[in-house]
Amino acid sequence: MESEAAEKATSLIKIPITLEIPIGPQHPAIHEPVLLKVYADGEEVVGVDIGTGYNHRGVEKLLENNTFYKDKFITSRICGICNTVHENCFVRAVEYISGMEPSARARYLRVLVMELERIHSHMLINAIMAEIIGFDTLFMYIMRDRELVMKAKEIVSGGRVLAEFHMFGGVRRDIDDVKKEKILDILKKLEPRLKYYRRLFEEDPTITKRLMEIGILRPRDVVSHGMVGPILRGSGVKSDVRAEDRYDAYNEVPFNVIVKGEGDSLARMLVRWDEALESLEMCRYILEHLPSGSAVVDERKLPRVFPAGESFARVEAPRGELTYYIQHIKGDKPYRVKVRTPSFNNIINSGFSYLRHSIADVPVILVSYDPCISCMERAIVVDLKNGTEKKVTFRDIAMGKVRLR
Amino acid sequence: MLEVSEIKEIEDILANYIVKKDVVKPNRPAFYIDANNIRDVIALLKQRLGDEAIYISNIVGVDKVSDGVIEVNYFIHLIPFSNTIVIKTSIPRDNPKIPSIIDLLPGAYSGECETYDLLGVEFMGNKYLRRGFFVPTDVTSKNIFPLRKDVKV
Amino acid sequence: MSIIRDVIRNLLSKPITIEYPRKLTPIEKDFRGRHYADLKKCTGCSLCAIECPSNCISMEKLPENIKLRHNPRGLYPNINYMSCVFCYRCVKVCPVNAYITTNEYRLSSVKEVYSKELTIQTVG
Amino acid sequence: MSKLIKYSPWLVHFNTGACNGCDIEVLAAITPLYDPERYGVKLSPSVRHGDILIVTGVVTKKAAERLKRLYEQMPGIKYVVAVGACAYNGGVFKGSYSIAGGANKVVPVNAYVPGCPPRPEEILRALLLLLNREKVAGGE
Repeated sequence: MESEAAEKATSLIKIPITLEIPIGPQHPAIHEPVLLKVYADGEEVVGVDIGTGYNHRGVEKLLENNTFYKDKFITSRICGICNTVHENCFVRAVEYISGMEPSARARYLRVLVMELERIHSHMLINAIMAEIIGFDTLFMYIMRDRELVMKAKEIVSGGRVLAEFHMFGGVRRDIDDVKKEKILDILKKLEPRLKYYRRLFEEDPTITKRLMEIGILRPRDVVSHGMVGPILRGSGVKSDVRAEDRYDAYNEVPFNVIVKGEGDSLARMLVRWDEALESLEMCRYILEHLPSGSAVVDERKLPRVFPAGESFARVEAPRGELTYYIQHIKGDKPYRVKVRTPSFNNIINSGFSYLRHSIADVPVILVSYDPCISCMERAIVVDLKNGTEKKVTFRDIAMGKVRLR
Repeated sequence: MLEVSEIKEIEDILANYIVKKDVVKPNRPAFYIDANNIRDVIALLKQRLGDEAIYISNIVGVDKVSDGVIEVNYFIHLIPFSNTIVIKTSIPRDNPKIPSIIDLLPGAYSGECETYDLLGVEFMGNKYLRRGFFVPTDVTSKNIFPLRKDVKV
Repeated sequence: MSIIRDVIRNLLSKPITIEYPRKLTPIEKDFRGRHYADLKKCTGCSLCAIECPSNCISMEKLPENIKLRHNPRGLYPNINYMSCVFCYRCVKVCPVNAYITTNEYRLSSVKEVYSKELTIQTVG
Repeated sequence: MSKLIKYSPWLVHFNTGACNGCDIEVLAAITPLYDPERYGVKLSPSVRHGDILIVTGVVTKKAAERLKRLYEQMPGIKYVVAVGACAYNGGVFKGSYSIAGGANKVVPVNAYVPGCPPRPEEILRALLLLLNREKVAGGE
């Protein structure tokens, strides 16, 4: 967006292909291949170009060449952290076309799996934010408590990360009372930890000093740039797909939409903690009010060919609004499937929000958008005036140890 | 969901542009409009509903080989009505050009660049269009748009 | 309110590390692990090979010394576990429920691992 | 595995276009719950100190030459572990125009970890298998 800003920039930071969060030598790193070119004038960011394409697997062409049943397994592998949400959106888009109706119990179980995933996705990004600002111990604690949610997901769906839980017209597995008890006491163990982390994020000076007033977004900018999810709700715009579309069991399960007005990075992270607590309450409500009946659908009797039609399904992913558009003419292969993930809007259109911040804040703002193709590790600082290149770790930038001039 | 009164309100906002009305499942109102007054429709929506009320959720290009046309659908989410309306336009397939709405809604940057890179739809007025936004170089070097139906990739 | 109290409590408590290879971690018994075809039921209809999203099931001829009445074509599915995504589509779509599922997940190796021997053992 | 790095192999992790399901499992494998540091296994701060290259994801064409360059930047004794079904031969994304189809088409791979995504314990066990440090219970 700001390539014309290059003239008055004094130094250009080129962040190379392997973007890893600098979680220190002994920590893991989520490497997502995205390239961020930050044009900086001294300490102040003047322009940002976002280079994409390294993660492009040609999914949409692949979805057109495979049957609906194989597509369901491809769509759930578009993003590993929010795979049940991709599955749900694709399966509902096909259900709108074919007119299939899942049973009440299946609709409750779908919401249960999606809310468990929302908790572990929000915990993951808060752990990475704590890591970005150098708070390693908090990262380790959050990751340890996240293992509880992974165990709950394994109990419900048989897979830790990839749940394979949805199928057209229902779900693929059911839970009995033994599993229900196991998950309920996992949630009982998890609740105090989530409340503790939420209070910590609000009061701990090391966190609030780095996150408050950083990356403030006015509601008008957020909406005009098409940013969705916790970023929208962190800037005071009340828009949550679960409350708008009321799909699956969201019209029966009570929940409230979390909105915060400050619009800075801290508000976005607190919206995520509140949503995780809200999801925990929803999971508990679902487990106690699970309707009886058959939820599992017999995949041998499902039709292979669906009637022609066009459908647009929306779902609230942990990172924002995820939409699937399917156009189907004939046969068992869709004619066109368009997947628009929340990070597609949040990251690629977010070039405007880094301006007038210091370079040390660019990583904090980027991680506050919960980028699914995220995070950068090493930056090459190019001093445009005398053309010297300096290798500096992103963590040093984030800690402000980089003196550019 | 979108009540009838709200659909009525949107319809009379866009009254003189709508060519045909349709519904995209499950309940999204769809309006066919002529391709080159997309900008007036977006400007009208922004002006009547306010800046903080609409965001562009999705731009979908569909390559209709049989009737020689590329269909460009704009999915615009209206926050006050809490539903998404679909604005459908179609442009000729051999020379796909459509005015860009990037200055009205900067959120369209990612959608337009991707549609250009994957389908070859030229958005006039968007100076950030480039090949290789997503597609690997050996496909762009053969000057192929991968999502075209008649292309062997 | 800061994290110090929590840190001190954790310093004094036992480490949470599970000494993995010596002590095994608890696995759910219906965790989606290794699965293989049971030749006593499999009729060789190769529906699982068609339906597999990652095309990692190849139908292979039965060895000569095994003749099965209910498997006229003499084919059985051989799963390449390296390429398998463990989605259990084959288990769910098999018309005769011929798949045995376990929660065994220790399959890493230097070369491909197939389900051939396990399937042959069910009859041989 | 050579004696030099048997007792403290450092990992370099490169995501060549994955759905980051395997990445968060590699992440979980390195947190203290499974604690690979008991065997000296930890993440190396830079490629130059790395001994084991963990490749996750379907190797997209654009990321393929980066993987090649990353492999050449590593010091002499190096091993490659391909984690997940995608790194073996593309998993469910076989046949897409933008993938190179598996890590072994770009770099020589020493060990494969099947699963989508493999469990964190399995990734740890694969490293121990490569290190042949442990009478690893179960599996070959």
